[in-house]
Amino acid sequence: MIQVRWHGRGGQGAVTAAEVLAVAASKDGKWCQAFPFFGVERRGAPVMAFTRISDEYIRIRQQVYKPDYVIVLDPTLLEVVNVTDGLNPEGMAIINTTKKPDEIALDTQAEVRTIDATTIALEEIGKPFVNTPMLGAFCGATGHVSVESVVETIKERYPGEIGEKNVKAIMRCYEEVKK
Amino acid sequence: MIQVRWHGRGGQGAVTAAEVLAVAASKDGKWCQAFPFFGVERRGAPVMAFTRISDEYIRIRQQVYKPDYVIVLDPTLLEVVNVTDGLNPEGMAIINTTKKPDEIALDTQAEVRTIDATTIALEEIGKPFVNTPMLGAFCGATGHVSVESVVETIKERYPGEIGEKNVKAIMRCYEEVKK
Amino acid sequence: MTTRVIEGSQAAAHAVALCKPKVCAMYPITPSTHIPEELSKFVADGKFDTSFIRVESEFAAMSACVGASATGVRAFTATASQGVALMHEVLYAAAGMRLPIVMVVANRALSAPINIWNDHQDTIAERDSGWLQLFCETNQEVVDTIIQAYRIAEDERVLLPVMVNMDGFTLTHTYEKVDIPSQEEVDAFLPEYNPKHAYLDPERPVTQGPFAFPKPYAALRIALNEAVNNSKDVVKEIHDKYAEKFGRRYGNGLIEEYKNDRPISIVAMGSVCGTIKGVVDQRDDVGLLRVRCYRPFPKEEIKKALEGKETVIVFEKNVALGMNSGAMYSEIKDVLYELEKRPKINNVIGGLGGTDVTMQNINNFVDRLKEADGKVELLRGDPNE
Amino acid sequence: MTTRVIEGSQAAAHAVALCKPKVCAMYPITPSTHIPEELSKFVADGKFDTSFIRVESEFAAMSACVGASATGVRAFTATASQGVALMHEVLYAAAGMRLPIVMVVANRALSAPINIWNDHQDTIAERDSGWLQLFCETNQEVVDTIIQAYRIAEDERVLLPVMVNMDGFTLTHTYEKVDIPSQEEVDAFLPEYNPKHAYLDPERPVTQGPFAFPKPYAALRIALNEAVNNSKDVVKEIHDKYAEKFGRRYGNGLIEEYKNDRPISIVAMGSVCGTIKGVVDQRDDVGLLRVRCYRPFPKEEIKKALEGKETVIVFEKNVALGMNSGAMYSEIKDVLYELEKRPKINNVIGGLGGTDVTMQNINNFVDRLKEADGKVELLRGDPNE
Amino acid sequence: MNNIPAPNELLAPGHRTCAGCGAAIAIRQMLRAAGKNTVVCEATGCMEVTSTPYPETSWRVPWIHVTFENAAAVASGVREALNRLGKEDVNVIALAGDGGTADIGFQCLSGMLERGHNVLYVMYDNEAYMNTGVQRSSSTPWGASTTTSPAGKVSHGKDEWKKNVAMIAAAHGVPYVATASIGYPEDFQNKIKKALSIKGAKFIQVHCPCPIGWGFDTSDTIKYAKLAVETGLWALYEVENGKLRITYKPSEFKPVAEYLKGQKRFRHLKDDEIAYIQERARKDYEYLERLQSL
Amino acid sequence: MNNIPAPNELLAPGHRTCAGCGAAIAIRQMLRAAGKNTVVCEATGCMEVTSTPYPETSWRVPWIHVTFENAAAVASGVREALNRLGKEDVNVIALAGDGGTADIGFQCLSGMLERGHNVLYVMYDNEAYMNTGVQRSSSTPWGASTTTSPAGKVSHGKDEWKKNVAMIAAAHGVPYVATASIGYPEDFQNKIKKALSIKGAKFIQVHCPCPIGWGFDTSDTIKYAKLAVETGLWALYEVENGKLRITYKPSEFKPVAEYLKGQKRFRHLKDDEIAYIQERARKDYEYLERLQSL
Amino acid sequence: MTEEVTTGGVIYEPGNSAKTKTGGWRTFRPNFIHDKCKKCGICVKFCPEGIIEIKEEGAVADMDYCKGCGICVKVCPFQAIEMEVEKK
Amino acid sequence: MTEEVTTGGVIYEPGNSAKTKTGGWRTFRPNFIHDKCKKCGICVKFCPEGIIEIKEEGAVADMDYCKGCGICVKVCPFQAIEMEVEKK
Ligand SMILES: Cc1ncc(C[n+]2csc(CCOP(=O)(O)OP(=O)(O)O)c2C)c(N)n1
Ligand SMILES: Cc1ncc(C[n+]2csc(CCOP(=O)(O)OP(=O)(O)O)c2C)c(N)n1
Ligand code: SF4
Ligand code: SF4
Ligand code: SF4
Ligand code: SF4
Repeated sequence: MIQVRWHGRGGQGAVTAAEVLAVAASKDGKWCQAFPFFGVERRGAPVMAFTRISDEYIRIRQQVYKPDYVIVLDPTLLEVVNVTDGLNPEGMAIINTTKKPDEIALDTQAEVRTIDATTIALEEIGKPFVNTPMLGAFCGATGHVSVESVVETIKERYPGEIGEKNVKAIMRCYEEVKK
Repeated sequence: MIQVRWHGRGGQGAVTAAEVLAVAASKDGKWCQAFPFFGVERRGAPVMAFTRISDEYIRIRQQVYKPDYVIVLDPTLLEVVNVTDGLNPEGMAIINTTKKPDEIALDTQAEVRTIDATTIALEEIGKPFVNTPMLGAFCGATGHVSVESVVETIKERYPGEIGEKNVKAIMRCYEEVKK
Repeated sequence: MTTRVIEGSQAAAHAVALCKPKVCAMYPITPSTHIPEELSKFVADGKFDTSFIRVESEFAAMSACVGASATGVRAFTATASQGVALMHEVLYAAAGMRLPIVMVVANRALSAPINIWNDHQDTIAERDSGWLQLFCETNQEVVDTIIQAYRIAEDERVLLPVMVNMDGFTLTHTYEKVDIPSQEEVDAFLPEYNPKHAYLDPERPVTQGPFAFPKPYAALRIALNEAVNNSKDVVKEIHDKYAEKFGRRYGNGLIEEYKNDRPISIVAMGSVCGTIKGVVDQRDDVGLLRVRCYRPFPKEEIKKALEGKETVIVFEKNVALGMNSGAMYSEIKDVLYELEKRPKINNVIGGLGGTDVTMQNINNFVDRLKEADGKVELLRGDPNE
Repeated sequence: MTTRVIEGSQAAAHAVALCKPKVCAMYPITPSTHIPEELSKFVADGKFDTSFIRVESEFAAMSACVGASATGVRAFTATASQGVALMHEVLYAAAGMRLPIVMVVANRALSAPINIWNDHQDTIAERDSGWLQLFCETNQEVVDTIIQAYRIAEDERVLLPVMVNMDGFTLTHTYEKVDIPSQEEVDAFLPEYNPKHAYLDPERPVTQGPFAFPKPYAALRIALNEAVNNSKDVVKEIHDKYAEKFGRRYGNGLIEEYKNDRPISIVAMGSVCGTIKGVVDQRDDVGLLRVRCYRPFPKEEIKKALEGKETVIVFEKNVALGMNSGAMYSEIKDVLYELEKRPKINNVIGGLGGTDVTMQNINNFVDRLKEADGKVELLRGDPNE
Repeated sequence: MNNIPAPNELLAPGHRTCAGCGAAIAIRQMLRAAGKNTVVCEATGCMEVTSTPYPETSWRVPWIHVTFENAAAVASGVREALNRLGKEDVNVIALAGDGGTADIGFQCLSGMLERGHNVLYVMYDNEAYMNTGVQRSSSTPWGASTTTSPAGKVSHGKDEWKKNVAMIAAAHGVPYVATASIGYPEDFQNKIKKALSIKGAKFIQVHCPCPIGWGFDTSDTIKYAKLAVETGLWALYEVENGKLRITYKPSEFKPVAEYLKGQKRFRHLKDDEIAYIQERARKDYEYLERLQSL
Repeated sequence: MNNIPAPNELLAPGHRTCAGCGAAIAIRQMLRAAGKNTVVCEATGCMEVTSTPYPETSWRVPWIHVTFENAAAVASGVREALNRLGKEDVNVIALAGDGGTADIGFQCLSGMLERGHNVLYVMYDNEAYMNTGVQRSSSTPWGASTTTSPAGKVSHGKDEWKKNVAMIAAAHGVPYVATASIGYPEDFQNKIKKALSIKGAKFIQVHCPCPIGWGFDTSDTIKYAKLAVETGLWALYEVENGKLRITYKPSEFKPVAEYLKGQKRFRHLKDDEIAYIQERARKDYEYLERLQSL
Repeated sequence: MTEEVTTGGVIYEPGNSAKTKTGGWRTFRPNFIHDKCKKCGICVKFCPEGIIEIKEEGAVADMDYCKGCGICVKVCPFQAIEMEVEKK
Repeated sequence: MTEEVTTGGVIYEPGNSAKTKTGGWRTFRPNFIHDKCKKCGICVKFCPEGIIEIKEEGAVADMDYCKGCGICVKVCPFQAIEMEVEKK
């Protein structure tokens, strides 16, 4: 079982991303769970969401304390939240930022990858919606979920042009994160 | 312990009579309890109330099924209520009516006494309030409670002229019932 | 002190007035109504100086009591049945906010169908709420318990609301001799309420009733649980102090044993205990354990009182639907579970919706159940049943 | 049948729509709100044909459900916490009137302090009400249980309202795979509601919810008690029928045993059972007894499942204040009281106000308590506690 | 001869109301106007307790009672269910006393009015909680002595003016609101019929004296009903789609003292208090007439 | 420099309202006018949840919360207790959102108004249940899409017109009722001060846009507050002892479309629906002016 | 009073309260003087029990239920009803 | 978060939410251009956080708390505030 933690701000779609990842994993034939950190956060406040993915049926319901992956949608969060808290040293942090991994000294032994998803989103979607692009980054960086399933899920959910634009952003992140 | 059951109609003051009897008994140095039959009766409907009097502390709280005395405030009740139900054969029924005991065939082995309390009340009080006069009848017929205590209680409760009138009615019933 | 032959509701009203609550918020409901009526008379005649709020519902009554108590004054209400039920949400809040409100409940059955007579379903349904619950047997006890209740509630080891339970009609509408203490006596026993933890005052702006995240919530519930547990000793202690001053005791304040040295013990609450005592006086095989303090449940005391019994019969006036028994039956079994030698234990549910419970009934069920174990009976209300 | 990765609330909403209640009266409250929201979407898009009453409170929600059910149609509502509490009075009335309403409760802690997360205090407080209570472990079970609930409720041997309990957030806000049956499948399983006992119709004027004197009141309560008892077999039977048709079972419908052949048994309800199963899979000394049907309490089944255990640990998410334990702890002790050889029994109260219950927590308390007897612990919500 | 007692009545005899009960008259008049194609949802109160002592009922129309405070919410559910069953033509009447309406049931009423269910709410106004023994409700008139607002050494009875439930209901913007009195059965029954002919939420407040609670002889129920109107203390009007119309105005107002004097609940009032009531009654009626002219 | 952040504010910063929250502005403006000699009794809702995450509080005045529906009843108890303690001069403000006022708290409000406690009730009207995620309240405007009245294939959003809570409060006959808007702080604050200077039960309904629930940019909160008034959809008035006075009337009304268009909750509305709103707004304002002339 | 009860306490017999003869509550009884009766029906409207019918001979009350309130006496415009003490 | 709790959850420290710096929520920040500021105080009235003060140099916001809603920018009649992307 792998456990993913999403960091975003209220309104940025971290919960949706966690959910889409679960749906996509399910399309890959896996079992999955996705849930928010159950807060009372308002628009703008830091929020978290989680995805669990496994080949086996997932019974447990506890919260995620030791994520294998951490995905950060908003670079400004790095200053207010300890995003690598509990992160599996064998795991990975994937950060949306213009900076290089070594420019953002994170307190973790895990690998850190960065990607400028905001720019990609602005270019492809026309708006700074980074939650779906970061799904591409996760697929590219980890291979735990196929990008095809993510794309399929996004197309089902946002049919038409808006979906296509998202898919483009996802694919760009998917490719770019590998570099 | 003696148990008294009062029959009247909603609004005729059976509950008050039961209570005054308890207060008077207490003045005689006895223990007492008085309570209504806990109904939802409306004005005009037949109602019941009870008094328990004893030399000992009264613990029990059950209803009265086998009264030693039954007091009926309104003769018209005889047709709609079985007023002697459960009456102790050694006990007594005291009925406010113009009739003689043998004119009102009651289904009981207990003694039956009658008294025209309505006329006495109209003459002494000026209104057909029979509940207090019947207290006098009870004292006169049974001697379980002293008429002095009843009189004292009534005077405390209705100071002034109205109390005096009531006392007169009580005393007349007290005397007359003995005959 | 004066002795009067007085209705239970009137006796309760006198006791309340002696405690001088500054705010009374009440709504009429049978059979508790004579209490606000009597208090209204006191107020109308200038004999009782309180803010009497004639609220639009029991929900509002309890809410206004919470507001008043949170402002630092003594608050009172009385209700019954549907009124208790309508307060449900606020009852939990009042306990969680640790407000020492006192409420008299004239216990009555719950709808449906609607019925105005006595049983204990209304407050049994609130047994988890954090309110202390004291059940009275007589109107004298009602008076004494109301006065004790404020002192218990306001004790700094407690700071919890207290329900004084009196049986609807059987006590509220029954006239009997009651000693009413004097104002001076009560003043000496019950000092003014002077809260430290919670009062609304612009001179010291506090926040009451905040939002709590999981961990502080759990911590507050744990603290509440402890306060309820601790209150047991306080109930006992204040009962003792009261007994010293006023000369009346009800067992040890938590439970009362009446000839409970017999092989069979009936466990019961409220006014029916009087009738049970009548039966106990008649026979020599059965004694009574009266639970006066139902919340907190005096587990150790009950265990001790029932240890070594052959048979225990729990008589109660409620049904825990889905358990096919009364609520206290499970609780007594819980308490006795740890005993090496468990008594046989049976349950009789009676007095539902005001059905009468007679000495005959009690004699009969004792005879039926003295050899039985694990039996549950529901009485239909026939006096000879 | 379609399989979807879906939020628990959405899954519940789908199941409800499949049951075609004609009246839905709902009021928003976290964490149940997504259910009315999802149903509102169905209605706005013409996909669900119901009268959706956007009531002014949960009190009104349950009242409108009572009105609708008494008129002879299927009624639905969903709520949580303070919403359940505000319904309290009407819940008792609905059961007493024998109306087969189905309600989903997204279990949540009760105020004060206010807290929006999961525990079971809200519905535990309604355990005497006459409502059946089914606790779900997964969102799949929620779907299956809602569909079963209407059939149970409407069964002529039952005619009682049913609560389907799902843990707030832990289930309501969690996305996972769920099989949603087709309309045809559900239609075949759940016939239209066609009441004989109670419907308001000028063609056959009946009186519902009358006033009852003591004896008929007692008789009606006794009948109600019997109906609740009888419903146990119906819950089981309908669970079996559903399993036959849809291929999914939850133990025997009343309790589920998971590797419960070990010396220690944890007794618990709701979604935490998933995490407990995780622990059970890791060690070999402990098994799980999950109570699915909490009301009626399946006493015989539980007794059988726990007979011969060395140690029983009752884990629960509520505090019965004044008992210094959870409510189910006493109930399990009640059930085991009759056993010749009683297991040691302990109580862990955890998950209050949404504090997380981790595998670590469970391992720890099993280790702490396996030799203990009569211990009660309250967890503070530390993941390593 | 017919074996059914009072065969034309939808409220059968044998009910346990007090002799001379005004509320019983109100319900009879109401049912006559509504007819048998009607479901009644009633709140707890005198009329409920006295009409359904299980296993007896006085109701010859389908009837339901749940709690004291939820008649309007129950009626909302009944209405919607009937509609779903294709019984849109059945009348649904929610029925409660002044306590069940103006106080404890007020929120359910307000919600029902706001949502606009096709329900007629009838408030029978006997101006106190009678069932529990004459306690003050918000609809009790100023100065009336009740068991919770007793006249006493430092009290002159109720402190607040009678709550204006009909105008509050009208402020909800429902299509039809009216006041009525059992002393004017035609007026009342016309209003019931009109209300039932209009779709949406409707409200009628009918004034019905109570001999027990008000303290007058059982034979004077109608006398006091009429006096309330003739003194201008109780105005008969309707508000249709926001437009107010006084349906009956006495040609000349009698002094309020005529209404007050025979009633025990008012007998403690002093002259200046009666004058206060007189003055307020005059002003309120004038205001009503100004609203009518709007 | 002062170490206390925002020392003149009675609502301290650090509260967790959304960026651009109109209700937070309302409370700040209210507290400025009321001053620190004030106790606030608040209902559950956005403002309560965001301002008191234990062990933190944003309140610098004494504050209490009990349940969602009982702010007015709690305030009644607080008021009476303060009076008994000789603190008659302390202001008591009951505070709730539109849901906590117009729906679930309506009965407690009505009871408090009827009894006439010396309390000011402030309803901050963000026109939906925001705390639970934008569900319809009775104060939601006609046609607005919310999560429980979503626009959809067969739905145009909310079916009922906005409940007129201020006029319903006025029908209770209390000495002071007013409407206000955060876009007009002087008007609002004058009303708060006036209300607090009058003894008895008072009611003020203040309109405060919610960027999240209504769907507009966080910076436009005041723009929409003003547009509501400028289009005549939200009228500013007061009712003092029954006498209504419009306190601010725009010299010319803007078309309602200007108000509706930028908001997500209205974006599904078709032209005829907008025309319906326009017409109704015009009529309602006219009626108000007629009442003013009464 | 029977202890057999219906499910949920539903009462299926509309108007069966007519079993209970409230006439027993009466202490006074109305005497309808048919000579004076104009059959105007006014008393019918105001009787709380709903038990006055206009028959050929004039207004008639079902004395099984009449509680003797006296309203009919007061409302009759033609003094066609008089109150008498119930003679039993 | 501490587990020591006060009796009944009472909070005794008025306004202690100021411990929580909501400035971290911001993605845009208002830039107060003091040259243009007329100290009219309008922004003060409309800031939801209550953190704008008029100082000698002009209006100043406490950026520890500013959530960056942008209301002040829109209400300033003198364009004395501008919105910028938060640079971190
Ligand atoms: C929640 C609740 N509170 C109180 C009661 C008690 N109660 C029943 S009826 C009633 C008075 C009814 O008054 P009203 O509505 O004016 O009707 P009336 O009795 O005058 O006909 C009261 C207080 C109750 N049944 N339920
Ligand atoms: C009895 C009860 N029902 C429902 C809720 C859930 N709830 C809390 S706040 C809220 C919405 C509040 O809406 P409103 O009063 O308009 O204030 P806002 O959140 O918009 O500020 C709801 C539905 C509750 N706390 N208690
Ligand atoms: S949802 Fe609206 S009202 Fe609530 S905090 Fe956010 S902006 Fe304010
Ligand atoms: S009111 Fe008089 S005249 Fe008219 S029908 Fe009745 S008895 Fe006859
Ligand atoms: S006396 Fe009363 S009950 Fe009898 S007929 Fe006349 S009006 Fe009817
Ligand atoms: S609104 Fe503009 S000019 Fe006025 S004080 Fe604020 S920044 Fe300065």
